[in-house]
Amino acid sequence: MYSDIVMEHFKNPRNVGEIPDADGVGEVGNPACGDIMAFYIKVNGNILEDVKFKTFGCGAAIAVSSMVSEMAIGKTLEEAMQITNNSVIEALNGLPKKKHHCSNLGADALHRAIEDFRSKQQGRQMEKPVDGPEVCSCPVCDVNDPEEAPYCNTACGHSSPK
Amino acid sequence: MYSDIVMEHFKNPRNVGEIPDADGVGEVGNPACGDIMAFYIKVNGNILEDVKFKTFGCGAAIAVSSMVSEMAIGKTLEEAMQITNNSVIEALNGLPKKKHHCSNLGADALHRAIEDFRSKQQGRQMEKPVDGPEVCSCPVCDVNDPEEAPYCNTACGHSSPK
Amino acid sequence: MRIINMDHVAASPLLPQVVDAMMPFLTEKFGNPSSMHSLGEEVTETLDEARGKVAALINAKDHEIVFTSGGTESNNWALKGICQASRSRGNHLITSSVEHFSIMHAIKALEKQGVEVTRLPVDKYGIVDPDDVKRAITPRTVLVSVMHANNEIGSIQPIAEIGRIARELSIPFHTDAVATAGVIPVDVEALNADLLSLSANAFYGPLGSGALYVRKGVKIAPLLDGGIQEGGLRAGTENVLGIVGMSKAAEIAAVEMESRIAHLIPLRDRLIKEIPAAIEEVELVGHPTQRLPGNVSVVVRYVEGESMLLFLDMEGIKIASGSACISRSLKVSHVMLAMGIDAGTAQGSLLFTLGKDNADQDVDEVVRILPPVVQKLRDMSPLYKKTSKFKTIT
Amino acid sequence: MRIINMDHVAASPLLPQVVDAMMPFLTEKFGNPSSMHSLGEEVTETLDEARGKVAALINAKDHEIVFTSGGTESNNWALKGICQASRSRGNHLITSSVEHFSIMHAIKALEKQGVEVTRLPVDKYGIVDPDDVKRAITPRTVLVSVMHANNEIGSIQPIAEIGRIARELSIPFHTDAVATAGVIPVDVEALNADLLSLSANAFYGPLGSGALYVRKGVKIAPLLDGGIQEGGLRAGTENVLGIVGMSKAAEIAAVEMESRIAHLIPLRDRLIKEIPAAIEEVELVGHPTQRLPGNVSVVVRYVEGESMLLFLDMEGIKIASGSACISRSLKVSHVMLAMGIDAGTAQGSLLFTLGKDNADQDVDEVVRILPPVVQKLRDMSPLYKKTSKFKTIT
Ligand SMILES: Cc1ncc(COP(=O)(O)O)c(C=O)c1O
Ligand SMILES: Cc1ncc(COP(=O)(O)O)c(C=O)c1O
Repeated sequence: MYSDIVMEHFKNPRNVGEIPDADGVGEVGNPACGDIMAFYIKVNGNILEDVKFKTFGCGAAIAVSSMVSEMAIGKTLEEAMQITNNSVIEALNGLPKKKHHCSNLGADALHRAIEDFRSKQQGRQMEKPVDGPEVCSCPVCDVNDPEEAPYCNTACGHSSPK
Repeated sequence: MYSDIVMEHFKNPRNVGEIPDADGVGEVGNPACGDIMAFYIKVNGNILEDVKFKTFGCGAAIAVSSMVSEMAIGKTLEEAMQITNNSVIEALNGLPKKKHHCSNLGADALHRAIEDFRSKQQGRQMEKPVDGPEVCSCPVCDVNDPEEAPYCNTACGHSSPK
Repeated sequence: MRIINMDHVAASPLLPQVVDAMMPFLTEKFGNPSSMHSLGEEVTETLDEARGKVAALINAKDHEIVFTSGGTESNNWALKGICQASRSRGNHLITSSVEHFSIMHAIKALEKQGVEVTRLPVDKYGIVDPDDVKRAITPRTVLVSVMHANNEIGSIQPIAEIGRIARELSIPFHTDAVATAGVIPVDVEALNADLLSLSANAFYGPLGSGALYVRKGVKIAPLLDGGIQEGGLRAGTENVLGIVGMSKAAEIAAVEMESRIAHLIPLRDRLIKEIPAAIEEVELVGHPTQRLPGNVSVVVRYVEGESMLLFLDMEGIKIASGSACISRSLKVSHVMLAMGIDAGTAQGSLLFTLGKDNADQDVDEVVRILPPVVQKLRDMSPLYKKTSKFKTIT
Repeated sequence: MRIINMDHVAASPLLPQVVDAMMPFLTEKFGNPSSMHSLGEEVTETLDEARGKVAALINAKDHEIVFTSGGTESNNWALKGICQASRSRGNHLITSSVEHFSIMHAIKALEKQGVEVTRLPVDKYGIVDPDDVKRAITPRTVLVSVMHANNEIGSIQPIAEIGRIARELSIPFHTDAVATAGVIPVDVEALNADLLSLSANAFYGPLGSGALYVRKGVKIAPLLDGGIQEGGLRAGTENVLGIVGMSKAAEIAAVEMESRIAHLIPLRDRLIKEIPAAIEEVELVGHPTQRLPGNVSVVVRYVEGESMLLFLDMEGIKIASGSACISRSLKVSHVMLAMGIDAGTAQGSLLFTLGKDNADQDVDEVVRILPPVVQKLRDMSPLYKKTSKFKTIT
């Protein structure tokens, strides 16, 4: 199911942990959907000097977190904000479609940590981030499924009517 | 599907043919249901001296006709009227359930020929017999199925509602 | 005794390559494609490949193929699933009067629930007039379902044309291609089909395996609700063995189709010519040329199908018949009745469905064995006028 | 690496005797049971025998067994077929809140069509209170459907008692016995069941084969309309291979059941005792003793199921989980939620389903391999409080 790179990062995740005196912290996800990611950053000038994470989640979530941390370290904040879901998926040599929502979380958590850092710098308290995806993704066509159906009701090619 | 006796009678049916100057003739069935049997009898005193038949129908219909003719020859008219569906089936060592309706025709045709003989004797014209079963039997539970369903709707253990 | 199987419509033997492909799934590859671990994954991969092979057979995209338990499920699902999904749009169905039981009786079940149905007539060859389809369409029509070819009489319908008419009016079009998919070219694009049923045994795959093609964008309700197998459209643990067999058979059918057809048509045409030449009062049923390459359907007057079939069976020749005695419904084929053949004549139905292993000598045998069988039964038949009135045959 | 399959709920390997029984039907016995000639007849006989063997497994009569494409079809058919057939009597269903998706979603589909549903709660062990069934029954109730045992948590329901309550009020009672038939004694008389679903793979038969028991006299509409296979109740050419395999597996299950259970329970109970002894904050899910002989369901706090499963897979241990990431629905098990387990905790679900070939050394391996896997993942988890706040594990 997972590519070799994903499995490598899953088995040996880079940069796991917390940073006690982090300059920024970002957390996304909720346990109901199965994934929580917390990112910790250390900023030097405009550069991400250190990035660490803790992740509760599936294999993809762990690999994505690890890959995001590796991609981010040494980058400028602006560059790090450019890390997208797709670039992470690409760097991982692809993810199963139904796991795409996990990769969103990785970049999101990093971006939140950077926003947290910027807010602090501006002396503002970052508004409490809304909790990750309230609805979990459709495994079939990867759109949010607002309903209780076990499969996507809306955007897949074949859709099952209500 | 068929017993050895059925197959024997089917392969080598006894008493096939017509009797040109028959004392009684009985015909039942219709081509829509797949079976027509015509019985010809020659009566001597009270005894069925000769019985012949012609049958259009399935293997069971032919075997039943042949068996009925054999059972009838030499019997008194009263005895022949006692030949029942069940006694024919028994003599044939059983018939598949869905073929039971064929066996009804054999005894019926013989009985009609006898009635025809009796009517003629009494100088009456036998009333034109109603044509065989207007509805064909249920293959599953062997009751008449008045409707267009492909299976019995009424009396089987499991029944499928309208 | 050599067995001559000319009843391929009932069952065709599995290809040896199909059996080989299935073997690992009888033993070491026993996983469930829903499992997350390696036992499941190897099977998931196989199912993905299988989907591709079946899709390729009918020029569909992989995700448009949904595996089912056979043609009957595919047909029931197409009809009931579309009606269910289209309640707000309408409740009118158009179909033909020569469909397979799995269409005919599914539609009757829908009728009992208030769905309105137009059953199109057919001509003496059993063929629907596309203009009738056009005329039958109303603003409340939610589906047109006309079979691609009829298994009993062999006639091939003008499906591409019917599909075009439905497409122009944006009405989903379903075709029961159980008799054609894997047998003659079937292309969902060329046929303008939105839904298409197929069954594996038609092309030497296992019994009880089939698929429904559902064009991307077509809204259909599941018939089997439950887990998220088949993209949420058809729940239930997959019949992996059947799917693997079907897909291998599909792969081979795509390659061999042309040569199979070239082999079958001359055999078919020999029977069509030689049976009536050898037996009087025998007529071909269905269209003489617009027909399935292996299908020979005739009626033999004055005799009933089962009795002929039994004598042929004893001689090793395996065929079918649309007679009432043979049908488990004990009714004569509705297809022949719809074509205007009377019930009595239809009882004399014989259906030869040839397969790739039939040969010229099989045709020779049929033409040798059938005439005396028919004569023996005609001599016994009260309907056969030509026999000497007083002759007995014992 | 030795493979330790503890995911028998997903798939169990076929018994060698089952494979042997199926082999002739891959080759020479390719007939269609609907055929009139000898090729069909030998298969018809086989199906008759098969029906008898499956019937014997659950103490039913032969003609009360209808073959289907698996548990999902059986469940869908029981619910939809009874509702359809009972329209004049009522439109209320009673079920539990811990049913398999194939019941749960079939019922949701019926609800959309206006059927009213009572979903009974369960206690912390996932067990329904029969008194709740009694209280839920109304004059419009047409069916009670409660599963025999839950595949995910192992708990066995008081089905005989629920069946007795339904029987006293003449309401048909269906039980989804997919997790129990062929595994523990299932007797339709003792359970007071009117309809009962089973699936072949639960007892080492092929995937995608099942049956519905329909008590004589119960009125049910077909789900698959068409030909007269299965007494007119379930149309479609039979999956002969699957049926043959299922029936052989049923025959063997009846004989071996007692010894299989005696083998499984000690293994199960070792895992139930030894996993929580080796790993803190692990809890058993489901009833400790009223449970399937091979079922061990636990939740491991602070970690997510798929990640544990992947590490175990790499070590050759194959198991399942009810976590959201693993479910194709991306939702955490509704069964655990119904039992009052919160969604976060349920993500740590691990499901071991043992089979007849598991041995003590397999349990040893699990108890050896699982703890460091859990520790590694807990050290990575933002939810795990006990880890030193600044420790990294790379
Ligand atoms: C034209 C047609 N449609 C549907 C079916 C039903 O397919 P299955 O027997 O696979 O259910 C058949 C079976 O012969 C058929 O010939
Ligand atoms: C309790 C229960 N019911 C129904 C089913 C569905 O059976 P199938 O997968 O054969 O369709 C399952 C499958 O695991 C099950 O565990």
